[in-house]
Amino acid sequence: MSGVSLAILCTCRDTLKGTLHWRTIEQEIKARRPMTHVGYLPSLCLYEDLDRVKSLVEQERPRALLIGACSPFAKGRAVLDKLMTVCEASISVTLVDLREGCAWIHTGDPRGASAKAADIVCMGLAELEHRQSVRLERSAPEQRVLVVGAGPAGLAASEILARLGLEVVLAERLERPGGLLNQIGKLFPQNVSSEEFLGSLLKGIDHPATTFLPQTTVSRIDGDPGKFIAHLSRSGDEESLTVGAVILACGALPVFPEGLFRFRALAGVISQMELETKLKKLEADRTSPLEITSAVFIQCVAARDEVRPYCSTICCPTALKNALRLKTLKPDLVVTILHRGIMAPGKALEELYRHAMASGVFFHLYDPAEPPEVAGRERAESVSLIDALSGRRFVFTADLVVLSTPLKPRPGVAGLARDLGMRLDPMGFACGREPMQPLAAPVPGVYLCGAVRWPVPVHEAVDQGRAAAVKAAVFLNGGNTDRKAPGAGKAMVLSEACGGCGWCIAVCPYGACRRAEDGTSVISPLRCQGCGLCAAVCPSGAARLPERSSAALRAMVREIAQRSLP
Amino acid sequence: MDSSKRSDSLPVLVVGAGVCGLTAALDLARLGIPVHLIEREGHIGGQVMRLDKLYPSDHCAFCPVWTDGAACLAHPLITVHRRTSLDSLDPEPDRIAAVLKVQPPAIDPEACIFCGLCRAVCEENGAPGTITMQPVGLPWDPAAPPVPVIDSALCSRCRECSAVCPTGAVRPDWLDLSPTTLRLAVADVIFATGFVEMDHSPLVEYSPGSHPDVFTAIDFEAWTAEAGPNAGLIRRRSNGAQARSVAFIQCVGARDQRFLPYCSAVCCMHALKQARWVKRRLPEASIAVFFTDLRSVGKGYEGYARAAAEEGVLLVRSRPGMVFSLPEQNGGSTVAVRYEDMRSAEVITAEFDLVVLGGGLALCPLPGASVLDAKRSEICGFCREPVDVSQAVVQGSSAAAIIAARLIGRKGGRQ
Amino acid sequence: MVAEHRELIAQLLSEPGVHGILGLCLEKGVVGPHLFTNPADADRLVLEPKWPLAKTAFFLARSLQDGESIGLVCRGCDIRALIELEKAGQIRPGAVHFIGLECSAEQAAACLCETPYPPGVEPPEAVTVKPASVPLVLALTDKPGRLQLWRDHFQRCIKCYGCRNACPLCVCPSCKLEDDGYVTRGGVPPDPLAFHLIRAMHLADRCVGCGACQESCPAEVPLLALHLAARSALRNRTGYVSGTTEISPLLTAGREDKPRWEETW
Amino acid sequence: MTGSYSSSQSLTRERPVRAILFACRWCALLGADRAGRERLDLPASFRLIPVECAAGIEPDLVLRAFADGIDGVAVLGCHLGGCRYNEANRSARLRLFMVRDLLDIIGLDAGRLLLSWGTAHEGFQFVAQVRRFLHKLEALPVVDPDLLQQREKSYGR
Repeated sequence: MSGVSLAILCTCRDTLKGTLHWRTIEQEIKARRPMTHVGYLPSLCLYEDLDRVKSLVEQERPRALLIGACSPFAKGRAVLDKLMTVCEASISVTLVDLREGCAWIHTGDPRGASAKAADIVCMGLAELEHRQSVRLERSAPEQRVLVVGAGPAGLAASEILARLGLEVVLAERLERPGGLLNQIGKLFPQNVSSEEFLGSLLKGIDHPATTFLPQTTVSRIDGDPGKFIAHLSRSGDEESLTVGAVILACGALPVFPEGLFRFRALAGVISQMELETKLKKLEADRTSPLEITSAVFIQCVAARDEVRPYCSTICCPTALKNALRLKTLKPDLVVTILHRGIMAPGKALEELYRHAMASGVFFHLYDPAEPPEVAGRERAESVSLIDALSGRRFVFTADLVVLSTPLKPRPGVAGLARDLGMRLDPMGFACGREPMQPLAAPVPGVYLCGAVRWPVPVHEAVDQGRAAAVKAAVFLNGGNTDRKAPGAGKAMVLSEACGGCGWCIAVCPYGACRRAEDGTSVISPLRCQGCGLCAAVCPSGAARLPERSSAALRAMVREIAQRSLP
Repeated sequence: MDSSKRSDSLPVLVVGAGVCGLTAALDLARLGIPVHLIEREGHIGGQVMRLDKLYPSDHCAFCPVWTDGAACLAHPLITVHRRTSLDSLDPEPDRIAAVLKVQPPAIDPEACIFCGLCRAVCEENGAPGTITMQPVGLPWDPAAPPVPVIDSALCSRCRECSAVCPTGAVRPDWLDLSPTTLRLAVADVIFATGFVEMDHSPLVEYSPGSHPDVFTAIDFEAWTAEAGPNAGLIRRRSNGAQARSVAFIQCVGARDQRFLPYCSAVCCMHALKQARWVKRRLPEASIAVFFTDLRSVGKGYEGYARAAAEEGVLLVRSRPGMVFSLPEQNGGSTVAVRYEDMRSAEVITAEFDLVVLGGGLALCPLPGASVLDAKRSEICGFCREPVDVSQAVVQGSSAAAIIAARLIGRKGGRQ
Repeated sequence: MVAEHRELIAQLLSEPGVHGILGLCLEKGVVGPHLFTNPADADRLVLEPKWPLAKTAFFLARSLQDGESIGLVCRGCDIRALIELEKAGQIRPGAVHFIGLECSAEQAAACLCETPYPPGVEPPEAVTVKPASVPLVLALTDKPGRLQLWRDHFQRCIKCYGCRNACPLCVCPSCKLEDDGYVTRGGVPPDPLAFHLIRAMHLADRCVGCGACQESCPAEVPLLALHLAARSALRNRTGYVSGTTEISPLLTAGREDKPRWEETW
Repeated sequence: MTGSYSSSQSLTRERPVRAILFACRWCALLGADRAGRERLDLPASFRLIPVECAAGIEPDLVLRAFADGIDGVAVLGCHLGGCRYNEANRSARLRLFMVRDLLDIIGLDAGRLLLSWGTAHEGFQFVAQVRRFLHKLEALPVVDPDLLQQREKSYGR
């Protein structure tokens, strides 16, 4: 192969000639890079010229091929893709934008535009000269997924994964699968029995490819995407397991309103979770009567305050559902919900809200500055409040006071999140890549679903579980095929130049840089996403992106500086 | 399984190329299942492409969508049909026969090189606005090439554009073609048709259309967008002056038994987002959000609402009963909002330069869905239940998961 | 004072694993660095003048076997430099025992040093840098004047790499100052914006202000002023001062949601 | 040589402005592309280099560009918080601010290095930002040629 470069410029059916003086451009390119052959074609994007490109390439046998055409966002990218199919892999190819990036924004200055176009072509050629292609041996990812937590999200994820033909290891901290589903009786908004619902989810994990590990916690996860090593502990026994992807579905914890609204001080003041258990029992055994005449729900207890400045999403619909359940058990029961705005967004929840109102549930808005007060001697007797809308004071008799509390993040998540390069929000919930990939962690092969990310209703947790499962399956299937810009590959460290300062380790946003035995840094190509931060901070120039190195950028800068000399 | 390996299953039809449909299509294709993605509009990306920013991060809306859109267009297993609507579905034992209506484009997107000569000649001939280069304001579709559009109603059919086109892409005669029919045999259907804005004209209390400074929330987004006609300035539509006060009225046409009985779920946060960005650009302006229940439900949304209040956005729990034009001394007029202050029980009339009506996002109808049983179709995104972007993409993936499990599982799993 | 230190090193030398103690030694009327290995030599230890020893200590510490260590009788800046090196994984923790010395007020003023004492001790009262001692380079406020001044200084540079070689923190196996891509090979004086500013950038969060670069510069370029200015710029933005075990904000600043430093143009 | 200094301070430039824009391909490059689509007119004095992520811009490279006599460098990245690389752009900020500080220390205008996060994500903003930047550079003197004398020697190859 010769040392010749080939620059093929698309004239865009002669529509650019008013701005770009092709002859001047060619002269300038040849003056600066005599070994460049410049060819013109009228419309590369219509592919009729493709054969001519092919024959030019065969004739010139260039080392590098540059296409000067339109923006990659117009037709440039498609042209480049087509060319890749006709060119030998050994030729490095690049696309530069001479239309949107030059001719069209400098129509008033043909001289300047032509000079710029020559610069752009020379910069592209300089970049090609410094491009090193690196071929990475990639071992196939382990076709096994670890799902942490067997709540609704984890169960739904496991089902989909198994049906997609992947091996699933489902680790659950407790003995029984189901998570919080075990503690509740009915699910809003359709009021389905949670047992039936759990039953259908459990059928999903009754699959030969699924291994359910009860009483198992995940203490640590290391390794790289495609080959994570999970350290499991099960009643004292330690075990490690290689998995290709991890789905974090370890849920959240209900808050108990200790010290608030005379919780535990008065009989009859219970948390929403305790009411769930109670209702489950009452609904199972309809013979035992409900011996109360009035119930008051207080919403946003220990939530939307300074300690937990967030709305836990599920408490309003839960209160609506349970108010209706109480009403079903005892139609003449007086049920009042004291709230700070009923959070029932959407269609089904708004219907539930309307249904509750139509069923005679009373609603009163309170101001957090003037919270309701629970009174009684030994037992809850009444709740007083100042209605925030009317400003009037009400006193409700209440045999039962139900405190709606939020879900809080599990403290144990922080460790796993750190291992997996995942961020936590200020509240302690895990973060995905909001908003378009809310369930994907920055590190590929790591997904999250359910209340570990944010409190969600059961049906949404199930949706998230399925969605996380499909994302994990896509990852194990070779990942998404999104093409990167040319030159955006994986970073690497030239170990002989590495001084072992560890700056790259400190800055890498994916935890891809690690210290090797000899003290130098190594970069895991599986974790690396190619942002180039390591190269930007490396004092000795050891960390680099070989396909688009600093040397290439430097050469492009030099090209600009050189041309513009007086 | 190998991503290059094509599944031997029939393709899946995804109706609607908004964020939800795009996600579903990509997930399926990346598992090796062929997909036909149909979109009624000329651009993909759906309603999100009409937004400038997304809450709660306030980042550009098109940016994440663009990546998925471009990936969809490039994926060998996804066929994108723009300007295509679903006509009918006919379930057969092992397949579903889908009939699609495709409006052929008057300018061939394959041949067009976006040079703009057609528009130039059209303008010379005194018909500006007939041929417009996409994008014009929002929506902007960076995933799609900027093919110009001919407005059929304005076009005189002089065919001069066709004569100047260097590639023969412009064919004004096609404007008068009726839609062509396309028949597909598909395995499953995913409906992701999203929402439509309801017609505000029956809402007489808000005097829709009577004052240029009354906007719908989505129009307001385009009007004030950094990519929009005003490049981010908050102007009045009536006189171009900078706005001094803005009112956002929520639940317009929603949670209303006459129109949409349900809550559109996204409008509270949408209003807060717009209120915050108006406040950021015009710190002096007074901004009020009139809400029924401020439904800031979602990850980080409560904090977003708090931040809005801290930044000085006035949050008023009230549903204004009337919006009307109020003449000013200089000949112009402001928009008056009459509402009842719940606490003082007084009726207040406040004047605003701009009024934004939020709410009233109606679930899109699902053409042909009724003939399919639930096991052969999935409904996801806003057309199932009002959701925001991050929920919609989850639902899209979830629908893809169910269908992929069904199609791949049917073959007895992978080798 | 000296007697105490002599006693201290004699004592330290008798401890197991201590390979030697680096300090200044008076021999035949000449003072120079010396690795004391024999307790009997301890009475030849001297404390003056101020002599940058960190780089020598680094080379010694790097050649130690596991479990071995050296002692170092040195100034605060040397200790800070070695802390920085330890943070950058260049020397093993515990490889160097420090016997810290305070600088005199004159010495501190010469280095514009605000912390002329070992880390971890109470700052003695005597040492405060008087504003009057800040040289013209730092005090100049108008840009053309500064540009003029630095140009004149950089014009004299003979590109001997003395500054880099003397710097206790310049220990990279390959140096960008020798990379033709950054600093043109063969050009003397070197491209000032590249040579001196790249070095200043690399040291912005690490320079301990020891002044070894300036002392070694044959062209008398006021390098200390340049590096101190960069150091104080970083301090103004972040409050960070090198020489502690804190991680540099240049590596971590992005992790904070609301950075402490202002984003002003 | 020293005495001729004041003449190079004059506001009339001896050569046109040379500016480099490093544009993150996810945001700023799209903004630039949109400017092209809309055919918004810009001075032809800047050159745009697409990069994968603005965080990958080495401070040394920026300094080298100034040493080459480039009048201004702009680093245009995604919105803070909108980075495709797990917030990589945030950690780039302080490093580039330090470059600005160094320019200031040496007596060059810190505004020669423009950092812009997200404002370039739309065509109009991109054009406005670039116009402002180039306009500002035009008002600044040519970088003192004595500071750059090596450049001419070095390109004798």
